[in-house]
Amino acid sequence: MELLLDIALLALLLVTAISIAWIKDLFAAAMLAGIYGLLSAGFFMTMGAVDVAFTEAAVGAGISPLLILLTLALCGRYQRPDRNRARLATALVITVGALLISATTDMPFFGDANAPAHVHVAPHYIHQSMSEIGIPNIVTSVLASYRGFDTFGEVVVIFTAGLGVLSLLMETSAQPGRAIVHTQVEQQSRDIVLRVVAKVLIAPIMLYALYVQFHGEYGPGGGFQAGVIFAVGFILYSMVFGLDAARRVASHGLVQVLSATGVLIFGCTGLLSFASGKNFLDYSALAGNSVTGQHIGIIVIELGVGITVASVMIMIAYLFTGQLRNREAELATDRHQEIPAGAPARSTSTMHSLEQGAG
Amino acid sequence: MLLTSHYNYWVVIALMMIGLYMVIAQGNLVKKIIGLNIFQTSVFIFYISVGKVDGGHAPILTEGESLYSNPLPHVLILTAIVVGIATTALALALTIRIKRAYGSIEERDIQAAEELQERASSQMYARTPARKEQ
Amino acid sequence: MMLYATLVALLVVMSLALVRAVRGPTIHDRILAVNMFGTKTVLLIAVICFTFGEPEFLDIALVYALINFVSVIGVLRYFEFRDSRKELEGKEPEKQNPEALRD
Amino acid sequence: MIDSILHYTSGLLLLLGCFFMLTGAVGLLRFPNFYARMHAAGITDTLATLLVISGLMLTAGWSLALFKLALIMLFIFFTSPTASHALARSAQLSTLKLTYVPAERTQEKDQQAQSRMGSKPGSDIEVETTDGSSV
Repeated sequence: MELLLDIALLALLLVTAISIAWIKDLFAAAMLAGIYGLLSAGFFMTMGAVDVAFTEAAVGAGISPLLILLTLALCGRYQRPDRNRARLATALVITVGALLISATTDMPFFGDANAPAHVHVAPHYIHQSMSEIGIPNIVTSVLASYRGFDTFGEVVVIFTAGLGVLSLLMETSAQPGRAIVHTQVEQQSRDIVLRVVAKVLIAPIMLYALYVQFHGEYGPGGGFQAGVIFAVGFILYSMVFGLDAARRVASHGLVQVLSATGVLIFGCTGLLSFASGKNFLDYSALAGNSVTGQHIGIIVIELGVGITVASVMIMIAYLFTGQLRNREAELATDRHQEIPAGAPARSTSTMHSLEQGAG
Repeated sequence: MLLTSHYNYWVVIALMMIGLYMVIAQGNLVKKIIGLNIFQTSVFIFYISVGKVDGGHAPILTEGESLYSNPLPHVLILTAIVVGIATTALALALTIRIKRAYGSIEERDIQAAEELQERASSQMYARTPARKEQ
Repeated sequence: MMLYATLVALLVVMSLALVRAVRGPTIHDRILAVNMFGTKTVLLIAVICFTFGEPEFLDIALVYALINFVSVIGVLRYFEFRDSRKELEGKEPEKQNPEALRD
Repeated sequence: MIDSILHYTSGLLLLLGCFFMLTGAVGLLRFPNFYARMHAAGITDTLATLLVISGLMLTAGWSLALFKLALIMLFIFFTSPTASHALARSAQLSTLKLTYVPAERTQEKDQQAQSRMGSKPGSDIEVETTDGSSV
């Protein structure tokens, strides 16, 4: 049964990927990318990688398609094919693929317990984790303690990516209020059912994120997953009630400060162990008993990870939605004034001239 | 049997090649980013497939179990997924800026615009006085 | 026994929904198919948990149920924006003559 | 005794769930226009989910799993109809208006669309129909 599921899910994945490559409507491609995320998460589930399935469910099926759709709403929906390049690329891809497939004959069998990957450090993690770290979820103990430095690096990368998005999309000019108010009113009167259901659902989502955050030592979960779920709750709020309402709950500045705070919590926990003469991120220094110390350390750094991930995701969502709203306001003012003035009109006219130039 | 023992690897390679094809052949930047995501996910699937042990349980210790899947690939991929979305967001933000600067996200339009700009700037340097009159 | 039958039925339903999502023809058809696909994935995960005898992993199914709703609402929200924008601009610049733009 | 009753009841619920799921999927695939598809998918989606999850709940026994299943059920009971509602509303507000089209005409239009697709192999069928022209 496991094998059947494996084969079926991978075949569906392949079909989805091919149709993403084939389809010309980018909106449809983004939606198929959502299906792709759901399928790959299902596949991770059958492979017993529950934590990974958890993360992929929230990221691959939730946030990633949303960001792509936001970009498409700003950048246009259809793409143009390029026949010459397609032929060249097909030739290249087939060659590389054939080479790679011939290389797989040397790979160990799928599921082989004696494969090189399983005899190196994994047995140590599996057998010693309980006595050294004292928590049942091995993935969390490896993530937060054995390979804590690695995770620290990843958190810094996420923070840096957030900074990059911030520097690219920081709002330059605040548009005059009338148009914004207009779209907002339109938005708010739009759908009462959605608003009520969203209002009911947001509190359980936040509560669930907290459960995932603090249950990560005993079951699937942890800072990364919890952060993403928390951010999804906020994104739902900002979608249904408008960006301004969400910003009243957590202002842009607060989110920026929090994203740095998470990294600081992580780093300072590492530095604390320096103080008692241990290595960086060696949590056994945090309490008299080494296992208790590990436990405290893991809870604290998972909290740091959760704060950073959640605030970076919320920040990215704010910035993208802010762009969309600016565009909306520009279009609305254009419509009201009936004068094609300002940046958007210029950009469309350049586009027309460009297309003539290209054609 | 080679089919069941290597099926996962082949699907991974096929997905990887589809992603590569999209990155090379499609001119649209957003489509390229989706292609990169497919490529990325194929690597995730590869790691998780390598970490699978026949009959192994999910790596959460329970009493009476001794065989678990390899937890190390799970850790690597878990963090990679979140880092992946952060970098994807960065790429999409860049795309939005490109759209604003060039008015298009098709690669050829951008190149054409660059050429136009270069030509215009060289012409401008060639006849500076003419431009002053305007 | 019935669990296995449910798994197979779910896989069949998922592939049918995938066909609809690929074929379209309108964007709303695709959203509908994606929504259905998401719900079926929730069920698939729940049934997998029981067939593998690890019911403590139902957390993941719960996350799916949640994310699926949020993404459908998000898609609709941004699609509505596109629609109103199309109306505002009067026409679709990318669409006006696709043949002329080929090369 | 109780065990076997629970077992058979859960089997029955799962079977019913599978049946509704499959009918919904066939409807989604075969029905002629968006609103008909929505009718098929929207109704069976919620019903099948409730049936399958209650079938699972009977096998779960008194445990944390039962509670989580109940939560999932509650969630889907709220979200699935809301999503359908939002979708239908959005479709009605967009270019895809609900109008009465006799079945023969829809088929004709389908054939037209197919022949168009056949005559122009490179052309993009999605572009034309997204504006709601064929529904």
